Amino acid sequence: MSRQVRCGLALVALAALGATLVVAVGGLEPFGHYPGPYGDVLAKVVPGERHEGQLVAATVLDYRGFDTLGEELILFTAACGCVALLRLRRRERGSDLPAHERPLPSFAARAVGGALVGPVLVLAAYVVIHGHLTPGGGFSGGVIGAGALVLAYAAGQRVRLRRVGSIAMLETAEAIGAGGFAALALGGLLAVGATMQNFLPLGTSGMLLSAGTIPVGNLAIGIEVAGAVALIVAEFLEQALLEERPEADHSSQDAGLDAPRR
Amino acid sequence: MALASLAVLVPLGAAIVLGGTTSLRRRRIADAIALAAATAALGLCLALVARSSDATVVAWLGGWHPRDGVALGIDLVADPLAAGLAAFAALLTVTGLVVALHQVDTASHLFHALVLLCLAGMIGFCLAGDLFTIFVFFELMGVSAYALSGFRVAERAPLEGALNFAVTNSVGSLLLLAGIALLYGRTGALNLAQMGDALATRQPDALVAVAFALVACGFFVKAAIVPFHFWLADAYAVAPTSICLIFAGALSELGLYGVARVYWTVFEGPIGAHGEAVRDVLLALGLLTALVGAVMCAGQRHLKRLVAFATVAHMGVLLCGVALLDGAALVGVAVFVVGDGLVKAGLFVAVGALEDRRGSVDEHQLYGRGRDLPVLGALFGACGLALAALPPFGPFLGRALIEDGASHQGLGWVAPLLVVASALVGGAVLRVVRTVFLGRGAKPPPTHKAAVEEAGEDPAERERPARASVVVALALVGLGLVWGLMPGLVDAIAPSAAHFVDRRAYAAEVLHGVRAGAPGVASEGPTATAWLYGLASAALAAVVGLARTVPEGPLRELHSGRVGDYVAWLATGAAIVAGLFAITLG
Amino acid sequence: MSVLAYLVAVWLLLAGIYGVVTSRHLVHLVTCLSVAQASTYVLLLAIGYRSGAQAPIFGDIPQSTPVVDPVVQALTLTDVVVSATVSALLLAIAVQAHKRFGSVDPDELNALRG
Amino acid sequence: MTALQATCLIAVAAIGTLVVLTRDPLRQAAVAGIFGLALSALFLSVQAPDVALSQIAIGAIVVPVLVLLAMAKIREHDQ
Repeated sequence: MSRQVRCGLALVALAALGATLVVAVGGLEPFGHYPGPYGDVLAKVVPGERHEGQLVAATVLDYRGFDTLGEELILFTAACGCVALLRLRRRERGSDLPAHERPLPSFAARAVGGALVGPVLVLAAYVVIHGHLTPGGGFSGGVIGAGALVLAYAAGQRVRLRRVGSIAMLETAEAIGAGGFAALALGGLLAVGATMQNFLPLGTSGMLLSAGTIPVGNLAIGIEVAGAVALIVAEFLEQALLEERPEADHSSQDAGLDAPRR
Repeated sequence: MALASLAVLVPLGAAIVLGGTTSLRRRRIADAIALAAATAALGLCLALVARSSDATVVAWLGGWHPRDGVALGIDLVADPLAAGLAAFAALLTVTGLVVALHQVDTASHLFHALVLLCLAGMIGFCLAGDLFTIFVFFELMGVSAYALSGFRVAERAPLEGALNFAVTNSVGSLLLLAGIALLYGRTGALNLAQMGDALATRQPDALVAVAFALVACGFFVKAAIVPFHFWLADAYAVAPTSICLIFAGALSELGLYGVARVYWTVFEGPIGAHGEAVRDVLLALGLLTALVGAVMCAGQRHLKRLVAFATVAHMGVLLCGVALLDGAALVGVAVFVVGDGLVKAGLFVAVGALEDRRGSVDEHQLYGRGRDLPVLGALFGACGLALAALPPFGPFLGRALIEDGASHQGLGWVAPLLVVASALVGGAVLRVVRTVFLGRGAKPPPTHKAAVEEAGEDPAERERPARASVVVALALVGLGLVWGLMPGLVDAIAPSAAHFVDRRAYAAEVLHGVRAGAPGVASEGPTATAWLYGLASAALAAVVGLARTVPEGPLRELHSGRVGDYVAWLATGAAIVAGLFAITLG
Repeated sequence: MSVLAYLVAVWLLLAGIYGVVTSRHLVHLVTCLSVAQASTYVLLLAIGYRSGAQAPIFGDIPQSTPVVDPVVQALTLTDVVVSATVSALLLAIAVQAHKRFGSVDPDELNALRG
Repeated sequence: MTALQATCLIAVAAIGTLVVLTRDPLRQAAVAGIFGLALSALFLSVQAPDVALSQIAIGAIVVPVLVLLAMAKIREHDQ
């Protein structure tokens, strides 16, 4: 199909699809008139039953926690997938250049990066542990934490020398986070008989230690997201930082990967 | 209760362990953990099948039972068909992991982790009783499948295949999610049963019709229904063999399962009264898919693409079965999924074994070079006949029940078209037997001689894994053949299928815990006409097998390998389906 | 006015898909896909909105206050993550594809014709 | 619908269109970052602070950074 034909076909198809969609959304309630009942029922029962005023956190981590488990696993999958898809370069790690030839980040970059890591981590921790009280939570805090980890990674004295260790560390961190959330789901099954059911004391609404499993789940998600996002960014960063090896090196590396596969 | 969530959590947990320990290089440990987890998941799913044959198993996660018909949380629902499909996916995953035992490049434990994540996604997808949870697990199996199909990153084609796969399926998921959002706006619910109850009280309007179209199109992309199918051959032909067999045997079928599940729990109420319009649209798509897939299959000389297009063709046959919208045809669909899935999986493994031995999957390059591989040749022959629906084996039984279902609705003309489709597919495989394993027929012009090399320096080194694959392929194909001969199979599935299509019973069980009695269903084996059709398609396949590659004409040009074209076709298909549903139902 | 939000969602979906179809650069394609994905966020949040209602967080507000639907927000949160992961995976493929055959024009990648 | 919401919606639609029409990936990454911010503003205006936070983190920071890193790799290759 030539580009013109394709664009024409797409325009006609999208116009037709758009027309049907416009007719369809005409059948929705007017904007601003959410009819319920799902959200309204949750708004009624959550504060009393879960000692939790942050309805979104309660929905994400308890009532619809299984979705979140799936979502975290998708993130985990993406991290595994990025590592797998970008893995050609991993063979070169730490073996292609002797340590003293590796370019180091400038002192200023290291100093600024290093100085920022601490405050950013504190902010991430704050957002995570208040996730059941205020907007934010495991996901937002985790992404901020990933920022701290990437800073630490980028400012690290010998980026490439430490790479093997830090990648493994990030992988372990994301696995611990995801495993923690799965363990929470399993904990409900073992302790009270239903997967994902709360099995921790509920405490007083509005306190830092309240709402049972919800803050624990936030913590697990925070660790997982921080590890996974940092891992993905680190893999891309490494791609961007590594300059091309000479061709000869290239081919030997390819030979390594082109080994028979079944 | 615990079984359903454990069936998802076990592979997930193992995947997390494997994904977190990729710095460990002990390959055998990864193999052992992955195999153990997949086998455990298989056992749990089989236990669910057994448990649910008495009464549907409903598990409310978090212990949030519905109140006054309003679901607070998420439920996992296992009925025999859903649990059976999950078990089938787990069985193929175990097989895939066995085939992968000899795969060299697994990038530490990443390969195993991704396979288990895909399995968890498939099981969760089968068992979810909540539309958004279905979406989440649909994405989980999708994302892991993208990564797996592009796993051989050192080569060019896998990257392109993975790219086409990921982009088209992501657009499909968008349509699915847009449909879910529309339904949520109408019903204020995400639980399938609750949505069905909320919709059943009103006449269908444009919103319901378009929502159904969007949800169906989202699933059609995964199920590779024409014109949503273009990505499939690209992705399946480049994935490692161990993954191909899971994809071709289970992943595509799950897309159609999604359509069936959502139709019979959510839409049957409002749309069921206008079932004929829906049936005609779906049937047209199914026949188109069967014929396009079959013609493309018969025109392939790349063996993996050949099997991939066979998958497309048979997804069309399955969609015809679902399109009839009744329980009797659904029995045929269930039988066909397993019988055909096993044979296709076995055929993929056999192609992989041939690739291992001869270093090529090109029919012309392989011409006559399979003469000393009698076992593989016989295996290909058996697959060809089975795919052509030779009675009384597995794929025949399924297709025959679908054909009988169509005839019952006065659609006698469907069966001959399905015969043509199966005959082209089976004939293509039989043609490979003739050229590659017998070396008969016109010799192809010697092209690309340079590319023809024995793969690997040491033939003996390649022998052992190839032999292991042949054993696996024999087992798969054998099972697929025997499947149709199991006594009482149809009688066992018929009540489950009748239950699957009963929306009211589903809603009562899920929302109110009311156990429905097992419906008494009179089930019948295939009619004499269906036997004749089966014999006819096998004979026709033999004729096709003698012919040269069937030219597929302009169809081939459409399969351009360009993702922009594919998405344009996807949008066209979605516009047509949505438009037709909006006009006929709205 | 009452359907403006829904129309914006439809528009983003169509524009994003159009961008994907016509894209000449894989990275451009990925970003267009994320525009299409944004349409579902807008649609979901618009459906769950209630005029004059508060955010669904009972911290400083009494529990009788009307709040917007927390469920669509939970769904959108999940959706945001899912979309981002798909983007990351596609970008990884784009980088690798470029390394392998030096092109990022999806129309020039055609090892898979027919 | 408040004026703020209407403004945000129209801005989102316009900037989204601009993202698609910006053919140079580097410039597009910048526009996409602004698009992410506009979406966050819209989410805040419909009382969804949780989603707005996530959207800022993902749509305006993580994804554009990944795009820039990918482009850095791709451009280095081209030179």
